[in-house]
Amino acid sequence: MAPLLQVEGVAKSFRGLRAVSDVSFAVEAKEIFGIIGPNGAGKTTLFNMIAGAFRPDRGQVQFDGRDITGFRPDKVCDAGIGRTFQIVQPFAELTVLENVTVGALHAHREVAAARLAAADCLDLLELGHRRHMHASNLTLPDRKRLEVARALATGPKLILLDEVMAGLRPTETDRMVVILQRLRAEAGLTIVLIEHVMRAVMALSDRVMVLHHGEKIAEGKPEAVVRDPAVLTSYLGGAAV
Amino acid sequence: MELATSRPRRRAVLAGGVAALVAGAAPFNIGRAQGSKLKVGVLLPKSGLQAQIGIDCQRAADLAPALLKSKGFGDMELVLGDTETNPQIARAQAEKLIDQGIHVLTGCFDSGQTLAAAQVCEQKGIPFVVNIAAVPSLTEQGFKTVFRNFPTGPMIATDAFLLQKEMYAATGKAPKTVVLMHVNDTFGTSQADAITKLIDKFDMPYKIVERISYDPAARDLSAEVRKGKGTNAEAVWFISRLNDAILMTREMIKQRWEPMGIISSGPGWYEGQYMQALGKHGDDVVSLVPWYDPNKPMSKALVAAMQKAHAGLTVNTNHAHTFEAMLIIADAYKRAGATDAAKLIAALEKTDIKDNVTVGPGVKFDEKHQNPKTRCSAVQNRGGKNLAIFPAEAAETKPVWPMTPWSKRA
Amino acid sequence: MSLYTRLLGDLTGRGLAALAGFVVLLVALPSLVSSYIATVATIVLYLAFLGQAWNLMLGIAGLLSIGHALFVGIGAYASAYLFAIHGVPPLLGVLAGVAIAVAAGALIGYLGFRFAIGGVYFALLTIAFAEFTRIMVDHAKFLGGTEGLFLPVSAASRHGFDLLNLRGSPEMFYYLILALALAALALCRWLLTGRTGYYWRAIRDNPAAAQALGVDVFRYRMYAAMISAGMAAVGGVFYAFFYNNLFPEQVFGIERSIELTLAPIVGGVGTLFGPIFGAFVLTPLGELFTAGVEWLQTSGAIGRHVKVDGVKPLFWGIAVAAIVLLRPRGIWPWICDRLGLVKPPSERS
Amino acid sequence: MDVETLANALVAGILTGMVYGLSALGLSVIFGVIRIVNFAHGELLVIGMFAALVLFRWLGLDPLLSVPLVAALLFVFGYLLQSLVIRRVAHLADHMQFLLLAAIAIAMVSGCLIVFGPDPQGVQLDYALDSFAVGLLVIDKTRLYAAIAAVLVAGLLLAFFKYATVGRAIRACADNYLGAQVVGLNVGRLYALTFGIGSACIGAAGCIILLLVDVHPYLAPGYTLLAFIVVIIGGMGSLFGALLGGVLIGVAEAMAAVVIQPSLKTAFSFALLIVVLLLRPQGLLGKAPH
Repeated sequence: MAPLLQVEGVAKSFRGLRAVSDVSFAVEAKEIFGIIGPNGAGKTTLFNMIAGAFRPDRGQVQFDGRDITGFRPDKVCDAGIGRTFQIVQPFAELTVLENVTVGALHAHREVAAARLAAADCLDLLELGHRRHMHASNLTLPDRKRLEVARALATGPKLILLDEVMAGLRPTETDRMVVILQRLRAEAGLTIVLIEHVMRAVMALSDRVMVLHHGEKIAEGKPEAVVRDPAVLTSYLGGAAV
Repeated sequence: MELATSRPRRRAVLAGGVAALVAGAAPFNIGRAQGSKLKVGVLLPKSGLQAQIGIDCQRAADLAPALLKSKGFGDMELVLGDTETNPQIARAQAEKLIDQGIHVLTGCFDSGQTLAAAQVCEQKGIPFVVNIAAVPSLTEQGFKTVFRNFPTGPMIATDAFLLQKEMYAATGKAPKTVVLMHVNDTFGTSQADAITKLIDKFDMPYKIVERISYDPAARDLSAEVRKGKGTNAEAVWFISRLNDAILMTREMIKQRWEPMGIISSGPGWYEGQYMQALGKHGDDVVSLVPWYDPNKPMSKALVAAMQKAHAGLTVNTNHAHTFEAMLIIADAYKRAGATDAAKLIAALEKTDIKDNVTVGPGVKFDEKHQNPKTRCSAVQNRGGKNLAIFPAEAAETKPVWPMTPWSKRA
Repeated sequence: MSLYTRLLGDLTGRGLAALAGFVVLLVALPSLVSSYIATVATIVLYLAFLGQAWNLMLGIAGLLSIGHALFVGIGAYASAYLFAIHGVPPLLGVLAGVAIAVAAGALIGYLGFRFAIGGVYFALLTIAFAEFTRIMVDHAKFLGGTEGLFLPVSAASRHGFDLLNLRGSPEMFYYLILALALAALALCRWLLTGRTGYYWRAIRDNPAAAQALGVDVFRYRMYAAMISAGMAAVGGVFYAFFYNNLFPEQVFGIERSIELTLAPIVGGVGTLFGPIFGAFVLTPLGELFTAGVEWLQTSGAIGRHVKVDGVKPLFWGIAVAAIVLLRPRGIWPWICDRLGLVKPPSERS
Repeated sequence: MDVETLANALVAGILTGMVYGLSALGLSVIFGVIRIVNFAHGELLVIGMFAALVLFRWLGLDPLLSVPLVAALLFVFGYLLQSLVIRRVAHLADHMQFLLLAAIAIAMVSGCLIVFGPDPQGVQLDYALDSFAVGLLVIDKTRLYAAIAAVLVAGLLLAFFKYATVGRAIRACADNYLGAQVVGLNVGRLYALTFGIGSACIGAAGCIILLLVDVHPYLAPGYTLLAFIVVIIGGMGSLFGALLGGVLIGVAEAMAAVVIQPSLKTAFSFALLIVVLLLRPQGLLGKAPH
């Protein structure tokens, strides 16, 4: 069977600066796939190309058997990919529940049904008690959770998580790891995540890909990748081991 | 850009509402209206683009009660309103004045505002004596309570041709080509339309080589004058407002355009401020406009009263027609002997005033409530004064035509 | 969700009572006050109606238009032209007016969104279109040009009641605009509590995030622009038949556009009752200043020829500036909180 | 249309356009740095014109000579306006800033109306009606002087932003607000200075325009809109752009007036504005947004 997400040789430059060059990878259904790399490695650019925020200069994105290269973000969402933003983008004037309802309306036409589904998503992310707060009043970790809840509410097959653990305390990180694992197990969700928190990456990922200067330098099981000499020298730095 | 009129109107809403509502103002006002004085609503554009004209008209209205009382007419009390140069506000202000108990309304100088106020008066059955407004539809719409002692656009155009012929015959100098330059607003366009439509009927010695319309709020009229000069017409006929009349003259001098003469129908060129702003360069313009007959006794009284109240101010159309509207009201009140609207209207319909101020045989309304006999004059600016030159029976002096070239003015 | 919940669900008992009292007062108004105040109330409601339409564009969909007079004018001119020249009743004319305005709204929206012209630039685009149209209508002889377009006044238009041709007494126009204003309020509430409303608010707050959640941002923005333009055109039809005369400067002028933004901004952008409340606040404010100036004149403190035209707008400008500085979210949300008219989010179903 | 008329219209259009450009410079400076769209622009200009008028009436000062005085006056006014009022709405949405400035504009126009009345008033200089004849061209003296003065003021402003320390600091602020704060620039004060300088520029323009146009309070909104058109066409924040935009509008209006019909000339400005907004929203010389 074909992989759920297949990225083929995508590349993107900004003003002559190469952000991503010829990256290919594939993610199987129900897999958790980690993307790591130093700042400026092109991880978020890669996400933006999958999610439709940028059109790749070259290459193809296949999802669920369809070519979605260059789709608008809302069409990518229609295809079944949810995403979060590295810099959180809440709807500041809306309450937490309303924020998530916007996402849920993608899966439910009726507002009442969407609100119920949204409430469930919030409970899942342990945000239920904050549902009537305005999004602008949330703490940063809660906003990260809100991002995930909102993306989940659209009912995606695959979700792109961009540094949702950043700023979380270790116990909170562990909670998030459990939540994501449950999502995969119970809802059959496929997850692609960009993450700096190695503890979470190692705990969650089935496979990991390493980007450096916009290029893929390694891919494989987490344990194997962190021992890869190329990764060690370029990313973790030789002295780290 | 007509933006120039916008400021005070940005006020979202016209007036009234909750505060007045709570006060329950209306019934008391109506109660107060009973009395021996005739309450006359004077609704004029006293702010906005036409503010200076409205204020000018107001001066004559203010003189009227005392002056007319001295001539044996009844007591009148003025209740003032400001249209802010806006038909919408004119309408609401008319309603407000009527609620304040006025028995009769006069105003509003501008055609659009006058029409808006006329609708209210018609609805409430309040007599409305228009002071100035040339739009023909005002007396063609079948209003029962609206009276006008001001020539319509076509009447002004007709008189303009007749007066010109008289002038050309008297001076022996007629242009062969004329360029018509008009401000692109309600008055300017309707006047220019009437002129182009009627010219063939009068066998004029010239033809109009081009018709140029320009923006009433234009900041800069150099290109307009350039275009006018480029037609090489012998004379130029303007339909303007005050500000553009001043700008036009300056540009003509700077661009060294020396026509045989300047003819104007409409405001601007005869106004005191025009002559004040331009000094010697404001002289010799011939305005073909509704005017007062300086030889009539009532006119002399008005001129004297105006001199007393505003030294140095010369009487013009604004004053003459606003005052005459007050005269018509006072006359109807005297004959009706009551402030009752129906009686006032009946009296107005029978108006027959000989001792008036404007040019023509007097005031008498036809079945449409228009005075068809009111006439225009040719008035020339001379040394900072307006002197009537035609028709002969209402003239003060002989014309200077062709005009003195700009370069030869001492 | 029931219609009731969608329209009134977030009001407290007190809020419902206040709304009911307000509506009753408005319905009874013409028999309580003089015709002048009734006319003023008509204009207040007209501005409240237009404010609602404009608010949809900025407050709900996040698009600042300072050229809304364009849509009002299109509705006014289209219906008046059809009635005065071709005898088409306004009940049909309104369809033509709305259709043209919606098309214009779609065009401006399309250009603005497709070329990514946002914020103040979008505002200037709307001004440019309105001004351009004004000058074109100035030169359109078939619409009367600068000489204006007049609707015939007949006996029926003085005291009668002819809803089909919109000829009738001031009371008829009062109740017509009252009905329109209430309908606009209901329509906006209905839209806002539905899917479209969620999407609009999301787009206003963060278009990129909304798009990532599957919202077709362009399409929903176009809906907002088109509905807002269409509503404004309905207001324009009312304007034309209420005033009976149309002049390009009066109808399309930028002052008209600015005028109709004031009530919603002062009342509270993005709120539903704000535009109505704003219209009802600004009006007495203007009247208060008028009365004050008149009092100064009659009491002899200032002479009749002293240039007092400026006094009223001066204080008015200062008052509006003060509102912006002190209550930047508008007055209505503040009153709502103070009086407890609206349920907090946690109590809504 | 003959060559003489066209040539004269072209020259007058260029000269007028330079003055238009100058009148828009202040708007461009303020927007370029503070990102505030000054809807009270025309009102400030009218205040500058009235100030020059008063100086002429009291002291017989030629408006060209009163430029420094009026500019200084408007500088103070602008400085105070920014630091006392506008600063407080910097965080608010566009429409609130718009409303505040529109309200301030109304208050200013009304103030002028109370003090000066609604009538147009101008200065009568002995050279006001003179013109030079050069071949086919008849060049209006005041217009020529006004254009020269406009270019001088614009040049001064450019030099200020290029060479003066404060000018460079302001530019740094405009390019990078955060960076400017980080390196310890007092951004609040620089903003107030910028508003002051922008206003001074408007004041100077007011003096110069008084040579050509009689002042009355209701002129203001027209000038606000004109400045917007000029600045958007030229590019918000670009000083050369403002001059270029001014000349383009001046020439377009003059040509439209003589070739087509004067009453349609402003429609050409708006059409030009729409085209530029659609094809190049940053303006002809503006920087593309990141």
